[in-house]
Amino acid sequence: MSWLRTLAAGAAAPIYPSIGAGMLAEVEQLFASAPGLRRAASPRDAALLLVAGDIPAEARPALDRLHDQLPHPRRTLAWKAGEPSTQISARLNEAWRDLAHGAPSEPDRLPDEPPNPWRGIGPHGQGGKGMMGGTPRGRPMAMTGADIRDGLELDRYTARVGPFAPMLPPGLTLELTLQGDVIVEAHVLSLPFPQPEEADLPALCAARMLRLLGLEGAADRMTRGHAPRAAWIRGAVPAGLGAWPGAGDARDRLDAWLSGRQEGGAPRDPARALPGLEWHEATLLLASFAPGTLRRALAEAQDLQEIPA
Amino acid sequence: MDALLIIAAWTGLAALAAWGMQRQAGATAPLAAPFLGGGTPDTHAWQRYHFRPYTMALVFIAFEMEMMFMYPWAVVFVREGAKALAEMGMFLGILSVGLLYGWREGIFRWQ
Amino acid sequence: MSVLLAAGVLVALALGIWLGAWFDRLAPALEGGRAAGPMAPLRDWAALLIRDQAETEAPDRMNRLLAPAWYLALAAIGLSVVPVAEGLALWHSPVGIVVWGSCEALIVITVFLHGWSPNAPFPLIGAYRYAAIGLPVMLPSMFVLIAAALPAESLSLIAIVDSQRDSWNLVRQPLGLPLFLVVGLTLTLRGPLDFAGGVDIAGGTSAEESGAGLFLWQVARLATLVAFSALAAAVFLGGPLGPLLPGPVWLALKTALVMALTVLAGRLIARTTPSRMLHVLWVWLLPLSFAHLAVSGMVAL
Amino acid sequence: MTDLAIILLALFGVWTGWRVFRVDSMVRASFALMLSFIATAGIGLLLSAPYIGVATVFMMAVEMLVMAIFMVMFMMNPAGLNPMSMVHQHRLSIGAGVVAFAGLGAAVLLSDLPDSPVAPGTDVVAQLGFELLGPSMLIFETAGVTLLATMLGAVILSSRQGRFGMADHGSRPPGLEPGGAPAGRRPEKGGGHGHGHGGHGGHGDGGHGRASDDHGGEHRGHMSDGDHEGHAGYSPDGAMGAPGPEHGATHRTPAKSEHGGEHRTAHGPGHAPQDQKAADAPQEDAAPNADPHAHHRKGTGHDGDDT
Amino acid sequence: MTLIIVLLAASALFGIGLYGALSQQSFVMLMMGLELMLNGALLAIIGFWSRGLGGMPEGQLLAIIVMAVMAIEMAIGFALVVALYRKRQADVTEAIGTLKR
Repeated sequence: MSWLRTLAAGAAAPIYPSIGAGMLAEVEQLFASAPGLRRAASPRDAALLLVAGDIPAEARPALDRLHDQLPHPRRTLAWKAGEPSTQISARLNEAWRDLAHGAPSEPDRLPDEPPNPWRGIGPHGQGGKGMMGGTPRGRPMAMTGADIRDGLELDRYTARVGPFAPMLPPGLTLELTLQGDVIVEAHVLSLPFPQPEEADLPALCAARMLRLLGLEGAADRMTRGHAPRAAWIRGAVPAGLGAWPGAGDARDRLDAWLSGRQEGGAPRDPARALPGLEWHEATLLLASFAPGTLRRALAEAQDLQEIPA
Repeated sequence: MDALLIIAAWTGLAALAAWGMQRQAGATAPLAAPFLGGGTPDTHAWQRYHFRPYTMALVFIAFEMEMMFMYPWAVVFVREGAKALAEMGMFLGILSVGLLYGWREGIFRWQ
Repeated sequence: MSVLLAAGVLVALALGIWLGAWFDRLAPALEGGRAAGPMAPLRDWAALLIRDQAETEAPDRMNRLLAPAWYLALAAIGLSVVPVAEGLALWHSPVGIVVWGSCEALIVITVFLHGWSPNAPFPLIGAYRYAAIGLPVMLPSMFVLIAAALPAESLSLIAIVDSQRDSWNLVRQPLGLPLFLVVGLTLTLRGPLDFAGGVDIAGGTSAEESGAGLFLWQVARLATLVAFSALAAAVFLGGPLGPLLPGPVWLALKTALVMALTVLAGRLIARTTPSRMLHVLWVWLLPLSFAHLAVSGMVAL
Repeated sequence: MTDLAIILLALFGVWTGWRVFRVDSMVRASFALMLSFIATAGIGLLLSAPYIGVATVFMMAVEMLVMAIFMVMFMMNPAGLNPMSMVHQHRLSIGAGVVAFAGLGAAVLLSDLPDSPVAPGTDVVAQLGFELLGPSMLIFETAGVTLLATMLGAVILSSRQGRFGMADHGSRPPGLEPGGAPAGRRPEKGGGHGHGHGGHGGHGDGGHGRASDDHGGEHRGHMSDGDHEGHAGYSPDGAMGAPGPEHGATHRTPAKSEHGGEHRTAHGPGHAPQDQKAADAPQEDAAPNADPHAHHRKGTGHDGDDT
Repeated sequence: MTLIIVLLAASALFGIGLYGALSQQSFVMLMMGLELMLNGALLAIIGFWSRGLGGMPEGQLLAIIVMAVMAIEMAIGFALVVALYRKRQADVTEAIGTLKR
């Protein structure tokens, strides 16, 4: 199957970026302009894990979990602030060609144990008890609870959406409780990583929102500095989403970014605005603030909660 | 009879192709964990998922049934002439009352 | 004879898949990106095939492996109903548009199964969102196809193509193709109606897909694009009818045109939240297709 | 040859029908039933009833998807991770099933069945069309009205969000004159519509809900005049349709419960405004009806949450 | 001969549906049993229409009406299940035995 490998070597390198402190703008510029690189939507579709910038210590376990979720053959490349994008792009292409030609893959960083032992436990050996109990195949099953929008008390799914989620600002870890796809509870576990002023440029902020609206092409154009060619951008953002007194709503902020202005308004504790929102609305709301503004607002809200109100 | 053969052929061919090409290598536990941007879930993703537009789904079943009535109507429409247009106008009028009611009660969104 | 025709349809499907993939990679050129050569799709598919396929913790294994197969088979069934030449189709079904309608319904089920079976949060959200949007999209699709069946006085696609001898349905029923394009975007998971995918849920139903599984899903998605475009060409652009060139060539040209149109619409229109799209579908597109049917009825009389 | 195919399809249909009650996963159960319907449709195709066959596939595919969604929503152990066994009176039902099959089977085998096959090549779909528009037009229109009744029944029974507010809040029609007291019988205090164990209970007393009450009153006033011509405040561009949520969760810690209601304002006028009853948790949700001029009112959300 | 095969299959489906409707505790599985019984009825109608009635149009109309009954039964059934679950979180038949007491 060597012809398949030579054919694959010519393909664009599938990369999943885990963006650390200070490198958000460079990574976005890299993917928008460098040829031969493709940003994978999830690590399952990627072969290279690009660790950009420095990852703080508390985010290391999350990086290990992320690294182990890439299918084999995989490889990790670090990109420190000083290295120019042409060099990293060449290194990525070269790493991908090695992998395509059968270079050895990286082993797991975490031990190979299921979250809870389940083999052979319980009457049927799948670790469960009765209908809903136990940890069938390693995890318990979600339990019902009150819903804040619609009186049906159905299962509440709780999970920590990690620092390297493609739809959240890099570094932000949220503990979310979901009923269906509506967020019922949201807590901030870690603040977004600090990014330089360049990441708050209106073009980059607008590009992030356009990507969430499904407009890959227009987002790349914005990142490269041209006007986006797309229809119904303003209409797609729901009116009144994330409206704060003095900061307008997500639509106004997107309009301002598209016309080059940077909106001044800062939200007051955005994390508390998440419960009640559907998943897509929540991601649009978080992306409708510049990374710096959002980080300051979340930090300010966190200090507020530490001081007993 | 040949219709069933065609359907069976396409489905069989596709199933064989999929089964043959995909060999799921036994994944280690960290590789198998669900992707949450580096985060961890508490429970299985399979849950009593709160499908928010549930009333829309029920109204949709009734609306779908009307389509089944409209297909034969379409075949004889030209030969039946204006009578068919009037009758279908009445049929669609009755059903658009249901649509208006649903819209006014606000069921066409996430509940 | 029909075995030869079936082989022809299979070859046409394969070529269409490759053409659709190439259109996908050509589209960035319109937005100032790089235009990819015709070999680009093959390289990307090879890149997928050389990588392992990871399994999730407690998946519904059978449904997970077979969902791309059903998606591919439904595209092939949809394509075999389309008349390749005047009066010649692989499946002479007297109820061709109802067959396409059931293919649509089964495609929505297949995408739901594709999102349900990995037992992972993002695919599950993608599956349910798509079910919520995929169901109502079937209504405008049926209204539009019924409107096209009115002048033909039959539900068979061969009769619908024959009824367009003097003027195409695109001309007689102008709203037909745009409404049907909305249906096509939903079935092929593109652009404003791609609720089973999207960056906000990290790839949606294929967030946990890798290797051969992802390859099969992408190929099946392109096969559905080919089937949808061929049907739209047959119903609205007269399919194999046309001067000079033989029937199949006309059908191929018109199918390529509709494929390009769909790929472009997919890249240029923004995707709103599922709740608002549900509102738009039920409160805007459905009454619009009511009106379209009423006007087409009067025109056909 | 077609007999053989019919036998195979019949066996496949019966086997998948039996599998429906044997599998653990609810999604597999409902799609097994769909396969059984597809087998029936295949037999219909073979018995020269093309429209009925393909329409059955179409209709049943949609219904089984909705059935799968609802089964997963309301049944324990939705995905069959643990073995599923929710049966009662098992022996009785097996007996009933066997007796039914034996009785019908005997009836089939013993009676001499009529034998006049459908003439090949008749345009059955056109026949059905003429039947629908001709002699059975009454059945056709009655079916239409029945489907309308089904739609209304489904909306009334299952939708919680109504024009006059939440169904389980004892929602009441607006006053006779704008801003007046709500008309209709006031449900008794702490009425029967309180929730089971975890719900947010009946009416919170007016005390700490005053911010929402005056909002409520204003809503109602606005609602009543906007009521007769449907959604007065409906802006044509299909604005965001998500309603302002009603926060009924009781066991939330007070620190979290004060909810920045203002983000929930102006959420698409398509929804009916909230006839807010303050739940016992001091929730206050300023979700004024989101007509186009709502932006200037966003500030009101703030002054109310001093609780 | 074909009609006998089809009718036997229809009665088998009806038997399984009856078993399901009687044995299942959960409302939704109970409705699955009802749908299976209606599937048997639909198969019998198609069989009789094609082999016994000589293709009478009323036969097809009856098949469409049976499909309408399936749709209506399912829509109202699930609406009731939703209403009941919202009130009482009950999803098995045992939970609503209040009339018995």
